[in-house]
Amino acid sequence: MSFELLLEAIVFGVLLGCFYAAVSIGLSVAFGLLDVPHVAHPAIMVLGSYCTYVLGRYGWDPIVAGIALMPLFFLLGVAIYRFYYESFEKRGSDAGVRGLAFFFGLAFIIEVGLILVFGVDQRMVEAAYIGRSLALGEFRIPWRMVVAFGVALALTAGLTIYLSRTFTGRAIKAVAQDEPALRLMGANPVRIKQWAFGIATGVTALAGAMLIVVGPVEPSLDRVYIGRTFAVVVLAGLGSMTGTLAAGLILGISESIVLMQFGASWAPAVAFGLLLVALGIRPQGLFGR
Amino acid sequence: MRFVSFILGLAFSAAALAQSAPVKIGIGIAQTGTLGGGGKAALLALQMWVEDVNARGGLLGRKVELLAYDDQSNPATTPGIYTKLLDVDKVDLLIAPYGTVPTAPIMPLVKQRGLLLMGNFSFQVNHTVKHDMWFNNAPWGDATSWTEGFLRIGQNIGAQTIAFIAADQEFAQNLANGAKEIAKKSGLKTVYEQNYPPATVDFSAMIRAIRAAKPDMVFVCSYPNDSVAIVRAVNEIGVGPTVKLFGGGMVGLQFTPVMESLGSSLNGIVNYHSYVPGMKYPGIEDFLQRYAKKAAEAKVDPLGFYLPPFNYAIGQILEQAVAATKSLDQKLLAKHLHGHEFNTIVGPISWGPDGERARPAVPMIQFRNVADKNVEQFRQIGKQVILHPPQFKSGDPVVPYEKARGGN
Amino acid sequence: MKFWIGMAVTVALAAGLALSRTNEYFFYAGFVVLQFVVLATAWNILGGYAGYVNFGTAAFFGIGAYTAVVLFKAAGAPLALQILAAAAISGLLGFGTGLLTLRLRGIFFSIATVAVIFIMETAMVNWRYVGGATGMQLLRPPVMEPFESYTRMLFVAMAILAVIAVSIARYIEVSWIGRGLRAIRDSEEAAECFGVPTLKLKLFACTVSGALMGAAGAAMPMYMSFIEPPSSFSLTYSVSALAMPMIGGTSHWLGPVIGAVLLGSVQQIVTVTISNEINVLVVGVLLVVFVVAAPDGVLGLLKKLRWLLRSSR
Amino acid sequence: MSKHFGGFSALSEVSLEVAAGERFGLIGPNGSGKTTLINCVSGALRNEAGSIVFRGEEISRLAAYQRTRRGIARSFQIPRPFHSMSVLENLVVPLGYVVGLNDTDAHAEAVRILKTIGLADKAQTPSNRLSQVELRKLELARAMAARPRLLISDEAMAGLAGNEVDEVLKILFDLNATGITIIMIEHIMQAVMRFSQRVICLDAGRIICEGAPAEIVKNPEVQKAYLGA
Repeated sequence: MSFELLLEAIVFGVLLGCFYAAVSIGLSVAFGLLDVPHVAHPAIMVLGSYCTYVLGRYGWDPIVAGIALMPLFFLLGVAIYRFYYESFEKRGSDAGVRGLAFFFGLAFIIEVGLILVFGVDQRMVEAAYIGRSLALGEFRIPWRMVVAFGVALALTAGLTIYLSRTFTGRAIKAVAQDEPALRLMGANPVRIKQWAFGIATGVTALAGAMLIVVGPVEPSLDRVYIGRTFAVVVLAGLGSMTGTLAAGLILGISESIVLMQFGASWAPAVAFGLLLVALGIRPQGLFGR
Repeated sequence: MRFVSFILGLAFSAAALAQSAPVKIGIGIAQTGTLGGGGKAALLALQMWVEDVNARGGLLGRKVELLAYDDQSNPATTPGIYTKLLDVDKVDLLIAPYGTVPTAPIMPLVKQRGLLLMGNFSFQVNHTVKHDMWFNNAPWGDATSWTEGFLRIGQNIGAQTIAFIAADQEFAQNLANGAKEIAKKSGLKTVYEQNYPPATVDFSAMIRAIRAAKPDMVFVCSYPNDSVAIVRAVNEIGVGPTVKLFGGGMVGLQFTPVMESLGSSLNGIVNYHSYVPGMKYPGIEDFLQRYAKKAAEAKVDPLGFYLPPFNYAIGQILEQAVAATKSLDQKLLAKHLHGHEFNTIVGPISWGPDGERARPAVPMIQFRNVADKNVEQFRQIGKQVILHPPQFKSGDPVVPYEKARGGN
Repeated sequence: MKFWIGMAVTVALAAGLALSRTNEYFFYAGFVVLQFVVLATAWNILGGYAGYVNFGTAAFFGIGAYTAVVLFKAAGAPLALQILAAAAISGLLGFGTGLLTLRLRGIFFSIATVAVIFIMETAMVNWRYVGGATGMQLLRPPVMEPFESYTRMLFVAMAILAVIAVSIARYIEVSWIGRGLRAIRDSEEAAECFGVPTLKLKLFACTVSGALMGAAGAAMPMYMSFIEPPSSFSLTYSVSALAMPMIGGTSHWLGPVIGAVLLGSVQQIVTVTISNEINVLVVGVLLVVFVVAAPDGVLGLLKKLRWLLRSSR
Repeated sequence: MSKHFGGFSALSEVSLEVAAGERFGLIGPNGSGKTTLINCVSGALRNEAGSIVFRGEEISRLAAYQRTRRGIARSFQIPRPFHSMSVLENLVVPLGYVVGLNDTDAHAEAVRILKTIGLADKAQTPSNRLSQVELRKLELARAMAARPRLLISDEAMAGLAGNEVDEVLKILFDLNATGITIIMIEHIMQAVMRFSQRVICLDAGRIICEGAPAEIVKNPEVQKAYLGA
């Protein structure tokens, strides 16, 4: 593979990687910090894409639609966590196994619900930055990737700063590390976790909007993203936000190089390969506690 | 697969048909998924034929009933659908799903149970199974009939090297492998070839690789969703100045919704088709007008050039065969179909021993000065210029592709 | 003893039905229900008894199917040999996944098994001999004597496989292996410290569970007379094989059988009457409802009912 | 032997000997490496350096269940019953896997052990319905069921009332009387001092003193370790 093709692959990989980070950061909070086995995270993201598509039909720009959907998805997140807490975490027992099955069932319900409403056809959105590319000499970088990169970067940075700088952000990190201690200090961990899960789901709406900007979406797309998001979160290390960006870039670049060198049929295995390697060697991830 | 049952009995002839049981024809056909655009139009044409044949007294004096299920363009569903059509709905005649990929899984089933299957725009789906009761309605036969037009146009304008992209599925692999052999035989050097999985969404990497390979021609074998993504990627990234000819086997660029949404980015592409305005067949104009009215009501593909005429032709062939043999016995019908030629609204149709067209004629067209967001423009002659075969030729190719595309 | 009579009756019933005049579609749908009995029972050996939630059922099922295809294409092997080979290969894959449990537990193990599905699928997509992503048509061999159609033979074969799977599950459950697995599920550290060879038992459970799933997959290519990676490795197999024991009840070998028959039949009826997607929706909804409302499944409900009846008298 | 987790060395060059049949006390502030030590001995953890010899056999390479079968049993600081099983069945696990009894003998033997430890009436109750002290007794009963030569009791009396402490102490004394060597880890000083023939004190992964209980109590190092400088 010639040098400039490799360079082009790396540039494309960086754009893709940052997008993967934004897609996974919601899961970093839900699973990394709150230990909620949120296997339905990619399905909720695809739901966000379809809501963006519906708003797009009324002329909304995808990014604006994504931002507008965030409060709605925040409430959805709060509701889901409330239901999950009442049915599983409160009872303690082997909540892990049942919780996992619950989220897997939820992912399937969302996926099939989308098929019933929208059919299995691919859906895409129209926007000024979709379809044209930025010409840098020989290189041509599609604008849709640049825009997704920008929004993703803002999203990841925003959430990282929110969690480390603001009061509620630190409370969320505290509840992740030592819930009993927090309880002794008079804070109600359930409400904090609920708020955190709401934010994680709200952020996922914007990630979903970016997903449909990057390319056409179909209901079963969430299955491939289960691998990618968990690969990023595990590689990053549980609860490490900055790690999510680094892990996303690693995944993006390696997938892009494999795509260029071996063709698209090997690309899906890259994420899962990385996931298995990360789980095997360093389950606590690169930056994990 | 939504149970879509269309029982159509016109009032004034109902009395004549009421007493005997209906002739049931079964089909699984894509209403959703990558082939959905074409499937909806094809099903509408079949329903038009059922209405017309019932108006003429049905088959053997019995009302015709069409049972259709949506196979979602997914091959995994068709065995289930056709077993249900045969064992639960107990249909009398079978029509194949639209497209090679959904049809492939049921070929062993119909061969083992010795059933007549009317093909529906599949490509070489019978070449391994070799079922002798298979009759394809498509205008193409083997790979040569499809690709020689494209390759000869390229060589006439001095092309020496060629690149191939093909989806990793039954249709694209059959076509691409055939095309590669013919290209080698006619002295073309392959500089790049790549198979991609059917679910691929982003083709920028492949288009960049083609740019780097600098081929004279690019032969693409793709299904509708991929075709749209490829045209978009070419629009975004461009294939480079050396490419004289781009296209060949891109399914989907014949569906009106796709042509409308791609619009001007289609310009310059040289691709196959089945029927375009300017090809004179007896009765096709009248059919297209009637079809356009019905399509508007059903909010389906308003032009109906690609699949509808050939699906209506399936009905015509069945009607003539059943009338001639006076029976619904599938073996008898098959024998009759092998021995005769049938006049249809897409010209005379007869088959070789493998059930593919005896005299194939696959038009290669080039999109010229197509405007955005305008469907009616495609009814005029100049938008899809026929470059091959000679008997329908209406113009010479505009080369190279970047110029014809008028792109950046 | 009652158990073995039940098993013998089941096989006799299946064979009798296959030779009777019943409509062909019954065998087409019945095959799928029996296949899920095998998958759910196999899943429960690892998931229910040992508490390791395996989301990778689709991987073992798919590998079993592809092993059968390779044997059929290369050597025209008969169905029985295909099933045995598929069980062996998938058992090997199960052993491999078992080694994962050395370092991974809970959700990490489950996510790793999802990874196994996609890696196996990508491997098959890139293996031209078995048709790659294109998939492959398979011509069924001529039908062997007593059966009128190949589907009926497959139906009886799957019934026998279901009986074997249930017998294995029952043997494990009542034997000391089952007690060891339950100890692992309750507390792996305590089990190890009280003499239970946890690694050996986990590997055993993974291998047996994988082998049975592979065997269930082996008959699939002949049943469909077509094989392609996306449908052979579909996540629907993983969720159904997980949902059925959860619905039926994971603590007893009868649980997965009830779940499979209940859910499997509802799926087949819904597919015929309404549409294919609804049947997947049914799986999702029932899984969530039972996991939340009835954690111990139908068996749990029955036990509570019996307890209420006894104490109210 | 020594054991470290990444950079942190939990145990550095600790060496000690316990005679057969001895009552041995192990004390030290939290985080001094007590539990790490017994986890290495019981096989839950692997020590990087050094060796563990039990009745003349090097066992640091063996898995925990193999060590249990050679006669090392332990109870857990936080009780870990097999919660889906009854109290009786909890004992049947070690009786089956360690002692190798068939089901009927195992059940009979389990009932006998439950009588000696005073849990006979709770035989059929599911183990997740037991009180704290009953759970502690179950831990000891399970350890006894493994017919150990060496029993490690890891804070079996933490958080118990005075009379309950005496009850557990009596059980441990009776076990020792049958020839079982016992290593006791406790923070309740008067219990350890009353029970142990010899005591060592661990602090920050090192043995800081060893000797009879009376000396240990007076030793300034021990007081400094516990009460801080």
